[in-house]
Amino acid sequence: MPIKLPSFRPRKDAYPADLWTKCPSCSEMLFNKQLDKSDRVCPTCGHHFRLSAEARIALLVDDRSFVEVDAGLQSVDALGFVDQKPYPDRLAAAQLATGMRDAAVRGTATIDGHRVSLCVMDFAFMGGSMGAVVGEKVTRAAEQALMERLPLIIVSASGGARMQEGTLALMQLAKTCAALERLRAAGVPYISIMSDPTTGGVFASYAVLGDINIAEPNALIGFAGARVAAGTIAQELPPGFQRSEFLFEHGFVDRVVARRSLRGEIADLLRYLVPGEQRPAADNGRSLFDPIGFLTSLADRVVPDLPAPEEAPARPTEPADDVPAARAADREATRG
Amino acid sequence: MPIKLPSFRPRKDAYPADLWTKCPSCSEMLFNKQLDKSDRVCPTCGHHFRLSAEARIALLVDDRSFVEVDAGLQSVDALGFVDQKPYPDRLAAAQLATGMRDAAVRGTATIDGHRVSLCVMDFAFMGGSMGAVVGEKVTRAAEQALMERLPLIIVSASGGARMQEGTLALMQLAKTCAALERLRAAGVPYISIMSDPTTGGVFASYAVLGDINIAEPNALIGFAGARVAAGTIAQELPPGFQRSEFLFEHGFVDRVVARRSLRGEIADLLRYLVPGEQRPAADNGRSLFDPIGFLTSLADRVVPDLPAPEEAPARPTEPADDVPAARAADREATRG
Amino acid sequence: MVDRLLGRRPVAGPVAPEDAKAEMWNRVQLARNLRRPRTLDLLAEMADEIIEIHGDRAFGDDAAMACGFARIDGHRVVFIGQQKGADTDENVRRNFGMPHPEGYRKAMRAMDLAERFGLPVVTFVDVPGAHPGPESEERGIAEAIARSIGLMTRLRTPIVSVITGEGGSGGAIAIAVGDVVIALENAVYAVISPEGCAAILWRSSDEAATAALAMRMSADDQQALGVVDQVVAEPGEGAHADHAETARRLRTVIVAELDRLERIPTDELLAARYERYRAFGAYTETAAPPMTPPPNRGLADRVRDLLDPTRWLTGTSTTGTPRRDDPTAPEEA
Amino acid sequence: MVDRLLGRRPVAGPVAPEDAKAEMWNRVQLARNLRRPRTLDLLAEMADEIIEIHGDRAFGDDAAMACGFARIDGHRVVFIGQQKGADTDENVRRNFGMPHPEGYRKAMRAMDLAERFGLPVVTFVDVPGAHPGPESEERGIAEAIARSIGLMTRLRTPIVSVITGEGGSGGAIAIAVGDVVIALENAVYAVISPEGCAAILWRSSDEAATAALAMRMSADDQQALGVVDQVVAEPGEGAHADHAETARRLRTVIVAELDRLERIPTDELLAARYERYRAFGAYTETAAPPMTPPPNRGLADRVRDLLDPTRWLTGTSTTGTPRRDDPTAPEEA
Ligand SMILES: [Zn+2]
Ligand SMILES: [Zn+2]
Repeated sequence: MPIKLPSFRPRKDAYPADLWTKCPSCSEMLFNKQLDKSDRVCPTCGHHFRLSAEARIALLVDDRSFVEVDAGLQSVDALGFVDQKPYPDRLAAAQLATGMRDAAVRGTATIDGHRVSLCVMDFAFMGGSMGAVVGEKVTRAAEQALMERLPLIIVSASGGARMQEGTLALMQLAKTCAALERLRAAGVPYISIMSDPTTGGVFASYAVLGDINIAEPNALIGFAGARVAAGTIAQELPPGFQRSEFLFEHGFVDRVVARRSLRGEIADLLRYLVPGEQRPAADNGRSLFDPIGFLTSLADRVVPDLPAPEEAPARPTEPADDVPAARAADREATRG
Repeated sequence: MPIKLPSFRPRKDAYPADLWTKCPSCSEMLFNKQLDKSDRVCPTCGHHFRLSAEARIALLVDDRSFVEVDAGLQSVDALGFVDQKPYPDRLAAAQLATGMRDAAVRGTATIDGHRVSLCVMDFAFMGGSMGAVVGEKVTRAAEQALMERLPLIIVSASGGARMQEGTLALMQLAKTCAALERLRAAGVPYISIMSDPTTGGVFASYAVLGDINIAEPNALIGFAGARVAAGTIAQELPPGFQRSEFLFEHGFVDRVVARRSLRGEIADLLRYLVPGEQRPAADNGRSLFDPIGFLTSLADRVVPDLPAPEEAPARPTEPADDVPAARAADREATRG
Repeated sequence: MVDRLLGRRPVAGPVAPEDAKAEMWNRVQLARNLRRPRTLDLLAEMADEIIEIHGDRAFGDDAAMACGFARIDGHRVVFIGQQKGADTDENVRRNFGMPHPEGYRKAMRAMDLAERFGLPVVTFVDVPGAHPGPESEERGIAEAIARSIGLMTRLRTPIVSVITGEGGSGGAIAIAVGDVVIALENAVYAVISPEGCAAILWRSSDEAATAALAMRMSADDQQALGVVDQVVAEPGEGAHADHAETARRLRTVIVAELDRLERIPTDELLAARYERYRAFGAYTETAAPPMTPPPNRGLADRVRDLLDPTRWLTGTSTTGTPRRDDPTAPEEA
Repeated sequence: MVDRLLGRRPVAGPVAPEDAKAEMWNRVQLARNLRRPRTLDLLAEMADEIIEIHGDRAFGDDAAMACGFARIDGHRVVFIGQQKGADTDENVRRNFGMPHPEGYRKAMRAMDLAERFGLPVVTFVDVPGAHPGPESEERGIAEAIARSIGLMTRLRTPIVSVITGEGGSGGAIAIAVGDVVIALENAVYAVISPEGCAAILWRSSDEAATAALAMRMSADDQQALGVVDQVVAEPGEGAHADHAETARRLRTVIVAELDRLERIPTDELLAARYERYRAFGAYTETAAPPMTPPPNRGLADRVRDLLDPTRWLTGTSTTGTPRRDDPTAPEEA
């Protein structure tokens, strides 16, 4: 038997739970305020903690650019569902605990000046489960994106469809996919961001259908629960099963991106997916530069004899990124 | 050591080669005339021998319905290619041996009354290799199918692209695929029939692109030669590698169909893929019957207030097939 | 919308909870009956001709999903359906009717053929769930389901879907996005298996019958919810007792629906299909635009916020509610 | 057409056959040089920004095929290219630049994005051949190549293809169906590897140089044949000696072609692309409609038929010429 050495680290209960969080990956005790400052990424091992919808929005979009819509949506107990407590009680409890009406927040915002339609899930509300409200918000986000030709960005964090809404929750798969198909047909881009966890019916509908799929590192992403997979088949699961890197390896995720790089990567991608957008002036003090060659030539292609458009307001970028060397070296570092 | 018993079967050289053929599968000596009568399928083991383009056409289409076009196409030695003999000499030798100008014959015909655009390859002409003439005939067959909205049927039998025409042979992949893409966009059906062998650039272009892919049993179908696959990778090949049944198992072939059933299956499929065609009266003495429900309702759907069309000439069918029981049981027998 | 959800078929009268549970569980058993007619059994009875197609053109041919052409009462259609086995050997070969991604990708090929050649689609749904094994995950079962759903929502040809046995979650709806959805009387349809639901919400799979009742998974309940449009009565003791009569009844309904749908112009058909699925989900909508409350407020404040949403402020960052990083919560499937 | 095939670039003068062979083989060696710049090397030099995308959304991510977005001199493009490794480890990971089906399917995803978002496509071709292993066959390498070729023929956005190293058969043309095809000076392009060609036609892979010459696989020869539109000179001893300068020269040509192609209306662009590939292949056409001669005629008759096609009769069945069932003939790749 191994000899038990006395530990010189303070005992766990010496950390008040409301001030400290233990990192599940490296077991480091982290001071909550600092964790919040580091966007809830463990400074020691890089573990990505889950993020509230609000914190996620703050992380992704330009300051004060988010305008929420459809905040008043609230689920109705259509089935009269009762398990160990009635569904309306569970809803009320979740609302009290989170201060949210349901597991998704939607609205519009700008990301590096690009206006987008945004829908963000929050796992804290009943496991981020998708019922009528989540389905409706995702669908409306897609429909607004279609109507205004705004790029759609959805951040998923969900255990799947909400059992308490039965097949009406299942129907949200069809509802959301239908809206996304219209978006796709219209050539409006959709970037799906999968955070921990993105599973079940959410993964099997809008989360997996991004033109570009991005995942945070080591997020649980899968269809069936790992227990189900192992149990049904009675075989060992491959290492890293249903984690972001596994999904990347199997071709379903374009890029595994650390939280600190997320906003920059999305902004980079939007410059390719929204070529014709007139960009508003940047509001974050960065310097401006960008050639307009592409915009001009695109217009030429679509309407060959059109005069060149006004110079588009240019791409703001951090000085460090301005060197015109390619960023190919990045690709290994981020697995993207 | 095994004891060698005296054989009571006549020695091999007792069969004159021009009268008898040895079945490579069951080693039975087969009388050529009988083999021809059985469509060159071994009556003992079912081995499918290769078929000339002419015999293939006779097998597939309604009597005397085939009208050849583009018979005058002949390859030009654009590269000045010389290996152990010059390419023009090889061409001339193949023409003498086969009586054909090149490895494909194309034209129009009817199959069970359906008019089709047909292109049939012949392995005997330089291994059925695809050069300018094969590529051109396949492309013209597709273009005629598009122009006249005729179903396209291509029977492949080829070792791949013709080396003696270099990259000009390689370009036939793009030429033929381009024509097939136009066909697909126009909703004109294409049935690909793969016979032994269908490999290399022919498999990697038009042969694999059928709306329905049909293969004769045990045909060699693959991209790289088995020797290459084994040699490059130094690993054992799976059993049945690159045979029709292997391709079926891996999802690239819809149905493995014995030669005797080929024409019937194609006719069956055409009734689904060419719903609106006005069928000429059957010319083969079969009885006529068919409900017209589908045709009528289709017209209704496309042009809602259109009066119902005239009754379409009905489907001729063999009495044995007329029992209104489903043919699901067939599916196991034919692996389709 | 809530009205519609509250049911077209009022319950015949008050039923004791235990009786209702037993009745529901009996239906689940009937839906899973080993001798229940499968897709190809039903087609063998109702079609004059079947031609199966095979393969997804990318990885394999999935015997758990049968696809092809069939002629039903003069209608030439593309059929798609899960296929369980009749015995153990066939069940092993067909993975107990649980398709892998290649099954759904084959189904998409069939749908594409239907659209291009102007054939309506009839789907037969009978699946415990999509195959949950590691290979299924590796090859993208979620992707295949999502794409199949998406394709059906925009397929430019009529679609009739029939729930014939088990309508098991994503594996079912992947081929059940019909213009009309029909169910056999003892078919069931649910977002998760009753055992799975019970294991999560009741912490005991013994409560499967309770979960089945709570989820209202019977065909009648599903019709009341608007998920199913029409329920077809089964003969005698159930469909397993008389395949031929079951098929005959289904054929009548399928043919009537094909006749009806084929008269609708395609654009109208697609608009109606979008609206059918767009409308699902019961929610209320208040005009007020609340945002999350500021952090560190008391429960009483939060209750007041909920009762009077206009009171809410547009707050700033409150990161992470306490339980966010707990293991997966029990509320999800 | 034959005129066009007989070359735009007359040979500078008579060359001894052995010298020509050595010169050709030298080019093959340069095309295969281990330090030759690869797709991502060239992009690192010529682009201001690269964002790779990954995965075929069905099976895996193929490191032998690099795809993504890049900005080249103000042009935002989708790039696609085979990627060999710089050392043994990377070569193992990237399968020596030989893509599996998932590589070509990822490329198709990239093309689809390009079309939907109005970005031109630039492809970089450098491949000994598509991966020939059993897994590649099992997952449909032929299907992936054919679909990729087909997609490129109809993609509604400009395509510039660059043969940078080895243009190896189907694995090359699968991403080389450009509106314009550019080649580096020492790139090669052929329907089969010279070793493979020699093994089949000369029964000896020692004759690879002979085969390379016979197939006219150099960039100049390919330009003479019309397969390549433009040849870009390499600096110094070859591209491997100066990646930056090679990339600079390529960028100039690529940008000029993008400028030109982006001015062409899409329908015209697609019609021209169809015509470009439609025109390949050298043949003569006589008006006479011959059919196969009747069986059992003498050789002399057949020769006469060939010399005078109008003499031919429309015969009936002659099944199987003697050698039809021999093993695969040597004339095919
Ligand atoms: Zn940590
Ligand atoms: Zn035999």
